[in-house]
Amino acid sequence: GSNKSTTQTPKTVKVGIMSTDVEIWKDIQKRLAKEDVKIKLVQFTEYNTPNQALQDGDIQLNSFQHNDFLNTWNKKHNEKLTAIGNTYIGPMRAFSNKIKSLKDLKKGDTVSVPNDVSNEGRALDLLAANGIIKVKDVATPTIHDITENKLDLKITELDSAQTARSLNDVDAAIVNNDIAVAANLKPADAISVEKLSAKSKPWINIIAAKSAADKKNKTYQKIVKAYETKRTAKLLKKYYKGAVIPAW
Amino acid sequence: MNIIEKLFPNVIPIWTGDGGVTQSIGQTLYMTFFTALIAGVLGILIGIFLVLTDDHGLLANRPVYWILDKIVNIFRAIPFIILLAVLNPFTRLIVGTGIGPTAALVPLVLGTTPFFARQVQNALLTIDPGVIEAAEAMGLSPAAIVFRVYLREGLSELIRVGVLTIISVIGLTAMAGAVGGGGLGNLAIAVGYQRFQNDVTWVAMIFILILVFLIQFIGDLFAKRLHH
Amino acid sequence: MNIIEKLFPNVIPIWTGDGGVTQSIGQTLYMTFFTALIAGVLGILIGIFLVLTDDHGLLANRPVYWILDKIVNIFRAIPFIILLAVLNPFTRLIVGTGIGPTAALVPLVLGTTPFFARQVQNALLTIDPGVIEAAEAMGLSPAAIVFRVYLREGLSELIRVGVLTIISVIGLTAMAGAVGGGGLGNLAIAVGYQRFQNDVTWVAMIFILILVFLIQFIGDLFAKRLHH
Amino acid sequence: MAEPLITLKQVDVEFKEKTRSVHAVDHVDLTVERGDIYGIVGYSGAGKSTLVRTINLLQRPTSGTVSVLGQDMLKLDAAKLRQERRRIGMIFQHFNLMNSRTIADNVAFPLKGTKVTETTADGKKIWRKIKKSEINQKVSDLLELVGLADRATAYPNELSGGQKQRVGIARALASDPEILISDEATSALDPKTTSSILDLLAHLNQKLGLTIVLITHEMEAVKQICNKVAVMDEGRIIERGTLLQIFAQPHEQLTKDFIDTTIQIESAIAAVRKQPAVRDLQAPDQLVRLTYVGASTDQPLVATLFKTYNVTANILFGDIQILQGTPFGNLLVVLSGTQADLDRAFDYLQQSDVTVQHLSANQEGEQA
Amino acid sequence: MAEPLITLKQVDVEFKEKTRSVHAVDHVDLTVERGDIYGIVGYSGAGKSTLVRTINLLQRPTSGTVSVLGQDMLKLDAAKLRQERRRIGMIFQHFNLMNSRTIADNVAFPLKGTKVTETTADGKKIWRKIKKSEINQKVSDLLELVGLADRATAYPNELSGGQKQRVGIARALASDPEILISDEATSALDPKTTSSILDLLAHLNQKLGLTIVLITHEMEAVKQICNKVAVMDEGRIIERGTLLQIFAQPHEQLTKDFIDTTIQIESAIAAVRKQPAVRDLQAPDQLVRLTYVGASTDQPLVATLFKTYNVTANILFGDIQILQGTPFGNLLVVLSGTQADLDRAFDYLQQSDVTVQHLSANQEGEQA
Ligand SMILES: Nc1ncnc2c1ncn2[C@@H]1O[C@H](COP(=O)(O)OP(=O)(O)OP(=O)(O)O)[C@@H](O)[C@H]1O
Ligand SMILES: Nc1ncnc2c1ncn2[C@@H]1O[C@H](COP(=O)(O)OP(=O)(O)OP(=O)(O)O)[C@@H](O)[C@H]1O
Ligand SMILES: [Mg+2]
Ligand SMILES: [Mg+2]
Repeated sequence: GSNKSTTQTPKTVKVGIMSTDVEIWKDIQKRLAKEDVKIKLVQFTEYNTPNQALQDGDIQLNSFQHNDFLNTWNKKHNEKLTAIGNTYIGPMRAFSNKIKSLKDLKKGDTVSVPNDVSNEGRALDLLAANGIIKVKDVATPTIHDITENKLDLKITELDSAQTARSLNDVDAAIVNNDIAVAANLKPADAISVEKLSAKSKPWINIIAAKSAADKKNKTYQKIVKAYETKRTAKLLKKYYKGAVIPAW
Repeated sequence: MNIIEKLFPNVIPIWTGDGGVTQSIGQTLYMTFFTALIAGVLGILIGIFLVLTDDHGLLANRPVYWILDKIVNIFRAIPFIILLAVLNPFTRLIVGTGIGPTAALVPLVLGTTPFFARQVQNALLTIDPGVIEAAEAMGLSPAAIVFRVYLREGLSELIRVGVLTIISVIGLTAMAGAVGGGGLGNLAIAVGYQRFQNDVTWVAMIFILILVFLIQFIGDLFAKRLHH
Repeated sequence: MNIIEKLFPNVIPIWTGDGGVTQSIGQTLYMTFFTALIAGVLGILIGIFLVLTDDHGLLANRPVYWILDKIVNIFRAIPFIILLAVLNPFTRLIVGTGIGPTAALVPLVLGTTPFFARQVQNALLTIDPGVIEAAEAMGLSPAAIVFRVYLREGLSELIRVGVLTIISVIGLTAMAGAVGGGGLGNLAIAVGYQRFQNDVTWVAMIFILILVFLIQFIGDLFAKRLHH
Repeated sequence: MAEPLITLKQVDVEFKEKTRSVHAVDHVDLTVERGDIYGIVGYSGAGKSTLVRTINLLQRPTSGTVSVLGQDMLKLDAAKLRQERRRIGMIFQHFNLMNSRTIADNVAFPLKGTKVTETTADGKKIWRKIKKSEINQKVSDLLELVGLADRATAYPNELSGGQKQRVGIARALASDPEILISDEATSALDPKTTSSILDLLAHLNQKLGLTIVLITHEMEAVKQICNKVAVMDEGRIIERGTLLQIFAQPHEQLTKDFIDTTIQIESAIAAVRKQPAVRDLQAPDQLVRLTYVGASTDQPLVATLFKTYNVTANILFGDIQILQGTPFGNLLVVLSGTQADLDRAFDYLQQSDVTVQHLSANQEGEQA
Repeated sequence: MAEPLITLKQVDVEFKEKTRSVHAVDHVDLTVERGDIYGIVGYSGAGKSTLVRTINLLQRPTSGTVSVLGQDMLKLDAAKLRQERRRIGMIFQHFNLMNSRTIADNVAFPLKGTKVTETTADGKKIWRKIKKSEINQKVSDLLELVGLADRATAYPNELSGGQKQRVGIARALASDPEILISDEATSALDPKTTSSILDLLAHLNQKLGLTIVLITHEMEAVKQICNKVAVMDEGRIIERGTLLQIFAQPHEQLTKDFIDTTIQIESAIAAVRKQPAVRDLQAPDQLVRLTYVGASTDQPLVATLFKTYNVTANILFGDIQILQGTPFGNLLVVLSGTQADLDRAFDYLQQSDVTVQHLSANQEGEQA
């Protein structure tokens, strides 16, 4: 019940991020330093902790997740972490060293998908959207939610970074965006891309704070404003090589 | 049935099937067994050679000892999670695939062997040198001394460190999910923890506990039999 | 300079700063040191009690032994990666935060202590019972026997298993990234591996190797000094 | 001098093995009085070590009572038992030295942290912790005594078997015990060193009243310092008594065997038979074994035989030992003379308390 | 019988310790011939164990050459060395039994997988692997010999010290060695068991020509079976010779000390002095020590003294031992008679090869 305590802004704002965004945030850190907003970056590698840390006040903001992830987390923990700004969206893509299109998948082929909740859901949705499988109509389906698998595909869940590396072992790999970028998989080489639509809102990445009240926090607004700039867009383009699209 | 459904709402649907509980148990057993087997043999071999080639050993040989010792240290130094990741190309070379439980075996074996080898070395060093000397005086070859003295006199100690190592392996298999190895540990994390399905975590943990206790129990049984 | 920049294009920019190389070294040292310290003390304590309370021990006590033994097994059974995850609320209770190197200490200590305790037990069991008996005959109290005989006679063996354990701790710290603990292992994985920056992986690994060799070297030095 | 320090009553120890159980000590009663040097002898495996280990309860008896220094040991709590144990020194058959400590540190081990009494200027006795310098002094004295002063900084692994044993002896004596239990403390030592260690023990016994229980298989050692002896066989004490009783009038065959082995009488008889003087023996000349204790030797026995009875005695083998100041003799002699002279000589010998055993020349001696 | 089986030449062993180095064996030459039972005696720490361990190269000498059974041991490759070692049995001072095996398995240990010769029907000799039943037979025979048949299935930890030692003896004999190195093999044994083990060794020596190197500190054991003796001190062999040479004419003080300790001559002299017959001794009566070897005893010495010289000899202490069939005597006697008679008696004794040592009654004996 300490949801209002954040009106008091600490001198240094701790922002929890994933390592993939370090350069973007370091730049923002630099820019804001001039405006006397001190940011300390806390890097996470695991997707659950940054929200817990935010909830506990160990950090004040985090920027690593999309709306869906945040909502799921809030629901599970009965909390009210709030998105105070959008960052970008990175679509899921399918890659393959063996086939040119998902339609070329044959009976018994293997497809690797990320093993974390949202990415796995999106990956399965991508397959479903291409009519390869059918899944239950849930927000983030898992392999247990597959209702029809005509091709008898073997769907292998891997660490998200491993999907890109599994290309030699599988017939197709569904790779989430930041991994694809890091692995130098060119967006152009994808054999299928997640469609961006209204339905994509859950997958838009956001900057999250502890409560709705934080939306009004001047410092936080400054940070959001600093992110939602052309400069950031350029950096995103530079570092993500066009793989992500600014979403503000 | 109802109580079970209530207590384990998320477990029931994934009891069988790909990535389900039964499959995970199988994967954990598979990975643990083969890692124990291969790393066991390799670890004992390397451990023995470490003992034989050290300064007080039967085949004292500084350069060989130095190299073995350093190799063991290097592989022990690499955190398993990194091993799992960076070994991927090598794994593909050996077992033909980079994903799945069999692919997980390669980093598991490479991560376990040096650890076990060091333990074997420590275990064998506790054997009374007088006994080794007696065997030497009888004209036994180093190989015979290894089999008939070291491995025999050190057996109960070897079983103890073996149990310790197998339990460590079970811990390591939990990370094998990264390369699609599956297993109970992965189930607990990827499904139970990440999806907030606590019942899955608990069930996976209970099976791991049962496995660990079984191994410890069998180990203790053998060790006790050998204690005179 | 140019060669270095060419060889380590990704390392140079993150040499310093948050999540950089130097910070990671500090974090690894920090986590390793305090885990070794706390788990060392706890492990020796538990290991000693296991030895004292077992059937041939000075304070033979079946129920106490049974309980200790099972606790050790249970904690050894839980894969570290799971411990790291499920322990989070408990961690916050103890150290006041759920993230960062200090928060990583809690699962590290809890994961290491039972492992080390078992090793301590094994180490102390190799001490000649005759020596313990001699101390008993002199009327030494169990506490005095622990300090003046067990810990002294078992010292070189304790150093050996201590080194083994510390190196394992370094391996575990690689997973501490999951709770924002940082460290070299995390750098190797989260930056080097996940972002396909091999040079970062290599540099992190080299620092880990240096650390491991240093620890093994110091351990060997002490163990050798004690070898008579 | 008759205060019983150690009283074992019906002490019994049974070891359970997988398939059988070993009755190592079988309802033994034993009383050791203050100032005794009590020798315990017996075959290997007779239960000697196990028996003495019950004295300080290193081995808890299956049944029976153990009372030491006035305390019922089995009734003491752990702390009290430790206190009692500090008054009992023990030398172990297998040394049990600490490999991680130097010789000097091993000997100093029981001393560290102990207390000593001191008389203050105004005559009060106070307890204080022993000083480091006192420990060092004592350790170097003890090492000097056992002849290892020059090896003080060596480690047990660097010592010969006998040297290790001597360290064990020094350690047992370090804490000035009232009772010393010595389990084959000189078995690994050469006779000279053994003798000097035994002299040391005898000296401590006489000067400080140290009571000693001495397991040994060296009857020489028993003869040299024990005042009492118990003979064990298969867990039981089959014979006990003062040194002289045991040596002069052994009742049990086992005891006789032990004593005979010390004088090697059997091999002596065998060897003697091969000598010309015996081989060619003509009746009535005969080979006899003469056994006697005490005063007899003050009279010139052999000379008297010749002077008074005209019997020539040719001593072929002789063993006259001094047990606690009393001579104890075993002679193999060929007596020559007329049958009548011989008969009178035998009468005389019998009157003089000399036991005569006739060993006919060409058959086996009539050993019981 | 004069074929040298073991030849050590200028063998030297130095142990480096942290602060000092121990010269355990100091340029020793030693030749053991086929059929010898070569006793090695010396103080604890003299270097005996280290010396014999160079024979099978368990201890590689710092310098010198070791030749055994015609082979230059230091020049052999590992496989050849192992072959040679199989021909050398060794009994260890510290037993070195395998705790994980039963007594029977410990004894069977050196036999497993060895080969035996067999003569086929047509007289050819063939090698074949030893049969399990043969091993069992041999093991139970050996355990019978050392008196442990009933403990065959026990483990070393369940045995007494002496029992362990006997297992070590059985194990060393199991492989029918040509040379047996025994490092204090009977130190933990009671005299009866010791005697029977020594008899067993002597028997093997005579029947199978087993050559034995026997470290011991029990001079009784030396007397019982050795034909040659070497005395070690501080790493060197200071005296060597046949058993009789060593016992009858010891040159070194150390050797004398050893022999004296076996007959406890010093304590005997001390005890004898306390007896009335000596205390109240009036000149010209005097206390002397008579030492003689061999034939002398065939003449009734004491009787002759009285008959011919009118000198009464009162034997207060006597030790006449049979060394390899030859008597060797030490007597403490009080000789009484006129000064003239005594002088003539001394002359006679000297002619009879009896050494006379005058021990004046009230002073210390003139022991060098
Ligand atoms: N490993 C070693 N390191 C250092 N010194 C040693 C070592 N082994 C033996 N010594 C020393 O060498 C000397 C000879 O030892 P050795 O064991 O040969 O004596 P020994 O004659 O067998 O004595 P004992 O009768 O007591 O067994 C001793 O002073 C001993 O302390
Ligand atoms: N822990 C044990 N378990 C089983 N049997 C044992 C154990 N300890 C001793 N024994 C047996 O008890 C008997 C007595 O042993 P003990 O050690 O008292 O003999 P000992 O008289 O000291 O013999 P030694 O002179 O050979 O040392 C032996 O038969 C021995 O085998
Ligand atoms: Mg004993
Ligand atoms: Mg020796």
